[in-house]
Amino acid sequence: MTVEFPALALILLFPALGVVFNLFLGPRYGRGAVNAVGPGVMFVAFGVATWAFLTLLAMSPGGALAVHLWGWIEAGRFHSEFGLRLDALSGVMVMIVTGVGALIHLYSVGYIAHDEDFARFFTYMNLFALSMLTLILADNLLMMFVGWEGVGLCSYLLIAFWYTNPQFAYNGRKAFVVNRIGDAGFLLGIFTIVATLGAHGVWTLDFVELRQHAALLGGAAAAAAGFLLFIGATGKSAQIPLYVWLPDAMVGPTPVSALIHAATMVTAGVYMIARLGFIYTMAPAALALVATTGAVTALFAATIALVQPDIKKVLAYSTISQLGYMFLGVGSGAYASGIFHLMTHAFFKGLLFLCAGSVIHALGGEQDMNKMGGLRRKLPITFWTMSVATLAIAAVPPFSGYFSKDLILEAAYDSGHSWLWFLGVITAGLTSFYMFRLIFMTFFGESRVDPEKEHHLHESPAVMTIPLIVLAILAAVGGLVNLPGGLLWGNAFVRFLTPVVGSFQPIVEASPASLSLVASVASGLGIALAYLFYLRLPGIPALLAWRLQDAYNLLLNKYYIDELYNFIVTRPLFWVSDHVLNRAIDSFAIDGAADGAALAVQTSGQIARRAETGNVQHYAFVYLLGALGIVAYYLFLVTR
Amino acid sequence: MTIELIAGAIKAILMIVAALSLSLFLLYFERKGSALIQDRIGSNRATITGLGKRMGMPNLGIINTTIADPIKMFTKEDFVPAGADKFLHALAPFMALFPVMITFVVIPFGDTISISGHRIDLEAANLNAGALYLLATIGLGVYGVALAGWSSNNRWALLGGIRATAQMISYELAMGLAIVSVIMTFGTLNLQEIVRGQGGVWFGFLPRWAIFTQPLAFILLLVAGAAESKRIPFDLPEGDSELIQGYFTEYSGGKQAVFMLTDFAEQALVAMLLTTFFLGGWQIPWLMRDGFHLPGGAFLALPALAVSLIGVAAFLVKVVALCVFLGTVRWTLPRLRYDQLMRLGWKGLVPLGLFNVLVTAFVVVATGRVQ
Amino acid sequence: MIPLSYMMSLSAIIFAIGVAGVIIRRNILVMFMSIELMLNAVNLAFIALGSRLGSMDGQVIVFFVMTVAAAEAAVGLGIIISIFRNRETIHADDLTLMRW
Amino acid sequence: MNGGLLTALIFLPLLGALFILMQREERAIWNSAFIFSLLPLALSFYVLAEFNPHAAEYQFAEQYDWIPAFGITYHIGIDGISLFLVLLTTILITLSLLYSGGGDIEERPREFCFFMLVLETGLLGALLSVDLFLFYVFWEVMLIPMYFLIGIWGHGRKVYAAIKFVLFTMFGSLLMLVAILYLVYQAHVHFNRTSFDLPLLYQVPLTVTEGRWLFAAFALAFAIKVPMWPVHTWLPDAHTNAPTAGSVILAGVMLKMGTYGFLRFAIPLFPTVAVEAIPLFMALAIIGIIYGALVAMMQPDLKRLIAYSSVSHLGFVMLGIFALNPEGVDGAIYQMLNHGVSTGGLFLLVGMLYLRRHTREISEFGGLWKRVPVYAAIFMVVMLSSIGLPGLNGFVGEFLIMLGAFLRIRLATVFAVVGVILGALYMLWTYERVMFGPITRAVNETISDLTGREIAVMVPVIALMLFMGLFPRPLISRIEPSVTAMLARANVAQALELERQPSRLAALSPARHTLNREPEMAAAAP
Amino acid sequence: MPPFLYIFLGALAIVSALGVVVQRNPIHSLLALIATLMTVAILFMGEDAVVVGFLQIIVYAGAIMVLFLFVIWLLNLQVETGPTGHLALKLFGSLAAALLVTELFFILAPPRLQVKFTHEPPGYGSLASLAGKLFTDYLVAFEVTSVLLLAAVVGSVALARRLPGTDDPRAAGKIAS
Repeated sequence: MTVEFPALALILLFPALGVVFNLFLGPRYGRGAVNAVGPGVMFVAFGVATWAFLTLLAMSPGGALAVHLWGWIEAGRFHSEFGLRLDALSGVMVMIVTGVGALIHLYSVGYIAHDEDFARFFTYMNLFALSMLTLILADNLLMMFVGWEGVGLCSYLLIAFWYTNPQFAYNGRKAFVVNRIGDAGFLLGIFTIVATLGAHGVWTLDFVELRQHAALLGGAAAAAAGFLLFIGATGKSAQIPLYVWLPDAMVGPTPVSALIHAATMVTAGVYMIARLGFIYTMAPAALALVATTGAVTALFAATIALVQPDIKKVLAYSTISQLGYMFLGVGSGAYASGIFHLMTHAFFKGLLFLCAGSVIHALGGEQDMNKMGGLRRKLPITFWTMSVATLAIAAVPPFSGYFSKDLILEAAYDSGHSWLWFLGVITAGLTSFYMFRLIFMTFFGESRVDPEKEHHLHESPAVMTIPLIVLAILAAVGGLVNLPGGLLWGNAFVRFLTPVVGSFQPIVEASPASLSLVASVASGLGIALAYLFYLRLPGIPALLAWRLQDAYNLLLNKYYIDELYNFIVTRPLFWVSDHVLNRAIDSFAIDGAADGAALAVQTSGQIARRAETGNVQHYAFVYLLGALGIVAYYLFLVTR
Repeated sequence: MTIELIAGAIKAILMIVAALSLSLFLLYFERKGSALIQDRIGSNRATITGLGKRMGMPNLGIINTTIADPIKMFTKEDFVPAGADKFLHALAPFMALFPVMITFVVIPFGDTISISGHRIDLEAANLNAGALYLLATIGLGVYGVALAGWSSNNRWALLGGIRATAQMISYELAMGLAIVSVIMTFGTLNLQEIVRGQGGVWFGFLPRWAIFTQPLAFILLLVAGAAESKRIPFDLPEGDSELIQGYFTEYSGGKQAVFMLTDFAEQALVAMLLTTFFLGGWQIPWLMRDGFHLPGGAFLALPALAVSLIGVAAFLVKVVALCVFLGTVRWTLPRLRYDQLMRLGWKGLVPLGLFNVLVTAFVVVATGRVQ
Repeated sequence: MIPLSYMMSLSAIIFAIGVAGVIIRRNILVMFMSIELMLNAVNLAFIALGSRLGSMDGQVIVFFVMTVAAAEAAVGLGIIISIFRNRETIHADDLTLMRW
Repeated sequence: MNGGLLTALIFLPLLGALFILMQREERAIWNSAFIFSLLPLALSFYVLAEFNPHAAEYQFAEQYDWIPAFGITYHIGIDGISLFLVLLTTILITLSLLYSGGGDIEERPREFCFFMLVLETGLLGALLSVDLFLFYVFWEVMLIPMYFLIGIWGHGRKVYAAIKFVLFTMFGSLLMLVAILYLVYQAHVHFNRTSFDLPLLYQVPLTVTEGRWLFAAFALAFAIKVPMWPVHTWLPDAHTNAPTAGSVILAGVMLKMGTYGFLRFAIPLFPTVAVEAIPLFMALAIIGIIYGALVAMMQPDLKRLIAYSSVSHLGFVMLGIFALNPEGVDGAIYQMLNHGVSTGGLFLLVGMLYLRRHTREISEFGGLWKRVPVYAAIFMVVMLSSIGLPGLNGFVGEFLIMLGAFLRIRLATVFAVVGVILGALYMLWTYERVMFGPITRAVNETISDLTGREIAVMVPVIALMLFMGLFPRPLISRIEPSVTAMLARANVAQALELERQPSRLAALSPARHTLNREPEMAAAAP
Repeated sequence: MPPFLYIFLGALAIVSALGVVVQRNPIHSLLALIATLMTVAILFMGEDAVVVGFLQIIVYAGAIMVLFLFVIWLLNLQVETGPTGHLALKLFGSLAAALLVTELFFILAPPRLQVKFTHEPPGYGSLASLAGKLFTDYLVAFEVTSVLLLAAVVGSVALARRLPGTDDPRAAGKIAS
């Protein structure tokens, strides 16, 4: 049952207020006010969210809080409202977004301290929070799309935050446009649903009603809708083939990378699929596609991450790969587990980025790991928190990542995609390898930092470290909310979500323990290998890179995917529009035709006007001839 | 039929002769009259073998003016300037004279007489549209002068011609208006009828002459006529002090004589017109067909033929009197300036004439004499 | 009485002469005169027909034609003068400003 | 029923125009022009307030005999379809006058204001007239002031552009005139009363062939005005060379005349033909969308770019119109308003930039954000609304249009969304080239931010965008009844039935009297 | 009118009309024109249009032609000199004119040209009858004509006069326009 809970609106209202304040008054009231308001609204929102979440917990399973704001688009038979709905799923998401968001806002205060555009920064951040929360709390698909595009916009703005650098601006645009491609799919998905249900007289996108009438959809339509919506997801959550924007997005300020491109926005796709699970369950094909894409992306990204020298790039690709995990999870039908990993990932990946940010901040913007090393004494907090996060992502028990990744792999196996499970396992190994590579290269070994940066190395201020610590704790223990079945409060998290996303029906039964063992071994191997390569025998990587040059370059250059896209999509598009459409057709053919007609008239006039000699007598003569003609005609008449 | 033709011819000849003799008279008056007015002796040399002197009578210069002058002129060399348009130069004087001469034919100089049953109108050509004919011929008078001025290839001549033309054109208007008002009063274009209309008396004593009904028109016609005949004070076309001789500067001998003749003839013509239109033509106060009916009832019977002849005589007297008057004016007044001339013509006479016509029209309609 | 067609033919001839004059003379003034010629030819035709038909209308028309001709002459000559002042010529084939 | 209201609305601007002709002093001219544009604005808002949202028929209608001999009446009225277009017109005119007063128009301000107000009269008249003849008159009246606005106050090849504009429009509208006359003649034949009154003409039965020809004539006239591909080529020139205000009105209102014409005349008059033509027009619309976007992407000139983007946006509108279902048509009308606001805004912004730099070459700019943050922010919002970001006005229209199109022909929408993507692409790219990156030109270092007046001009635009994006319901709910009525009148539903069996089209189309009217046709034939 | 008179006058008219066209000196053309007018006027009278005939002499010969004369003097026109331009035009023009005459002859030849001959009423052609027509049937036309004349006077003055105080010949044009 649903309870009217107007306070939900406050969760949106506060970030909105933040936006307004920072936009109009921020520059005037200065840094202090902005630093207070920017994160402040997030914390308040977090407070409200917690309140709402607790109320939700207090309710019986499957309950929900809702508030109807106003009717939005109502045309013809179609209608959709602005309404908020907080059920288990959105509840979890809201907690993550507001919580992690608040922390990262706080962190940003320190991070942006030296930038004069702080007001704009927090405007964007708050705007992002607003959009993201809209996306999550939306009670219908269309409103979700509002948030969906809104976050895309914010990521665009934030990636291009340092707009004076053309490359950054380009990356921002790239992100937005690629997202737009996904959104186009999303829209088509919406249309498919509306049209199909509309044929049965159901003209709505409200999740609840959709769920009721999902049956009317029918397999084919469901599959189509699922597929199209998934395109949207691939765009937003950086899956093959639309992941290309995410690595480039890393040029944005690091808190942005943490909040948007790791913790929250990129997971929107997962959330959406979990939200529309009832449609996907009706379309196994679509679901399988999701799972496969997820698994493949996971592996694919992981391989690229292996060799990236840029610390943020590594994290970016690892994000892509972790997202792949989530899609594998939801694709296997285990939506809850997907969301679970989403949550843990939000913790540790957010943390990772923040740490990386702190490192970069300390090194004055240096991002190349080859110019780091031996920082663990200089940046102790950063080091410890980061290693916690690394352990978590490497799925080392009992850190949070362990539980979620396990759950996903298990689901993948149980849902019959045994080979996807296998990919997952390999990815797990790779993950731990490159993550520890990162740690070792950054914090261990002798320092490769260039001297003039060496001396003013310093740990970040408290305002930045506090979030790190908080997140570290979360990353460490966050997994415990969902202990494996049987243990104390086993599967609490999953059970909590089930009423919303439905329970997972395994096809094949396998012992979780053995599966988890395999996974753990894989990741263990990864760690060992990393240790071997980067601490014990530092020569090996170079050797390998030299030996397997082609493979190495292939990975280093990310499989040349960007170049490929450029070659088959972007360049032809521009060439065609410029040379064919603009020049050949528009300027030459169409306009030419118009002007040609005009020219023809003009020339004929030029010829005709020669008759106008301006000499009266010529006119008179012609006149006379005419008279003669008339008289002759008359003569002919009378003489006939 | 034949009688009419013969009569017509005779009458025409008579008219011409009258015109010419009048011109001669005027020529004489030009000489001696002016001398008289200016208290000079005037021409008094030429005699026929001093006859008169011997008889002890003063030389009135008749020989000089009427015989010597013309002979001198016609025997002078006829000079044609270089670059002149010979044809037109020769043609001009006659183009000037011709219209004047043919105008005389419509002037009635006497009442209808009947000889052996044939009623003969004492008027060379009794046109119904006599007045129009008048205007037409007078209008044509322009060309002689104009062409004379142009064809003699001489600045003064051309100026004179232009002046003359402009002047005549302008004053024709006033003239026409005057005549029109008279025509309206009598309701006919036929001059004979107009003259007849002036017979009889009002209130027993006042002759029905148009001068009493149309005084303004009379003055208009008088002035306009003077101007039309280019007499002082309107002689700018030939203003000696400015243009030597005006349009006939380059003329000499016979041709010049013809021009002078034209002038005099015109003068005579004006006099005749005035007489015909305003002074009752051949009418004599109180003289009816059968004799004098004096105011107060006294009656003196006369034969019809006598009456007619008296009429003719009266006509001549009136004309001569007018000629003398015009001549006197000529020697009395100074010459106008050209702008004064034009102002007088366009701003004085023409409006007056129009006003006169208007008034006449009202009167005519009011008195209901419209057929 | 003169047969109608004679009078008409006479007017036709004069008219044609006028036409020829307009076309072959360069002097606007003379062209103008030729136009007057044509007008007169027409007048003649009017008069002749009127007298044959025993109606005064012909003469009335002629009367109007004359009046209009007078107006036309006044304005036309005025134009010619101002043309001459502006262009120092009144030869028709020099006055071709209205050409292409 | 307050009579004379609409008449006042139409002719107040004209009055103002005449009044302005009497002004001497420049300030006075601008002020009075502004005042006289405010009056109709106020009136139109009054109309909006008095407007009955549930009624589909014409409201505030007035009808007087004008030329009774030909049954031409002065018949005006307003309904949901025209209501907001009227508002848009009054608002945009006011804004552009407010803007132009701020130094954009230096020479001949009197004539400028005169033409602007006359233009307003023409636009309003065309929107409000229910009598075909009256409509045609106003339709042509619109043309002349715009011709002068472009020709006198334009930039670059202004005369060429002006003439091109006039010739193109004339060409179409003359064909339309012929069609109108034929239609009226048919009306005369059938109801033996001559009338240009729309409601009557709706009833005229036509054979399929007649219908097709007439529809073609109307459609061409309106398509040129829209402009649809491939008769759009006058638009870039006209837009580029027109003065800012001219471009604003041209894009904001005038183009809508074409789409409005489709809604008001072409489709209701010839429903069956319209239904036949759906595939064709949808195809053209989609070509317009994608083509416009791609060509816009390549334009070096900002205004030209926006002009082509208009081609793309109007393509969306046409798509929605020819979806011929409430969703699509509502969306189309809504999109007309959106385009009016957002493209109008864009032109104003470009005008402001032109005022500062006297160039519109994109390559001349770059990194402006640092210098003109306010401008950049406003530009951002307007651009986002133009690319249809949800939450701003653009999205609502595009969504409804694509939904409608999807309900009619799914493939159409698939292509349409490509248009959406490209829209984002070229717009962001432009924005990037103008605002982002380092400042490349020294002149741009000194460029000044918006003045208060300019902000005052832009604020209403932004407000409209947000409002229309978040609360479309009050608008759509007023638009909807007339639309549904129109669609019903055009009995599209039935026509669609027939469309399924094209063989019966001829037999069952509204021209079902065809058989029994052949003889009178013969009789009518000379 | 006796036939010989007709023949004489006709011949005279034609000859003088030809004179108008062929004379190289404008003045001579003018004289020829005047001659034509006179002859035609006399022909009028022969056709019982006495008043009109006289009017023709007064108005045309007496007034209008003088205007021409003045203009010729004002412009100081000399004999046309040099090649008179379009000879082809002259040739074809004359030919066309001749053709026109022949055509007209064909039309005006007796069999085709028939009018219902009616005897002239008494007083035909008299001033009274003319005035009668003018002031009854043609009254409006008459008044309009008077206005026309007035306009013509004003117009010609405006055309021909120079701006006071300027020697700019174009001033006349300015006034005119």
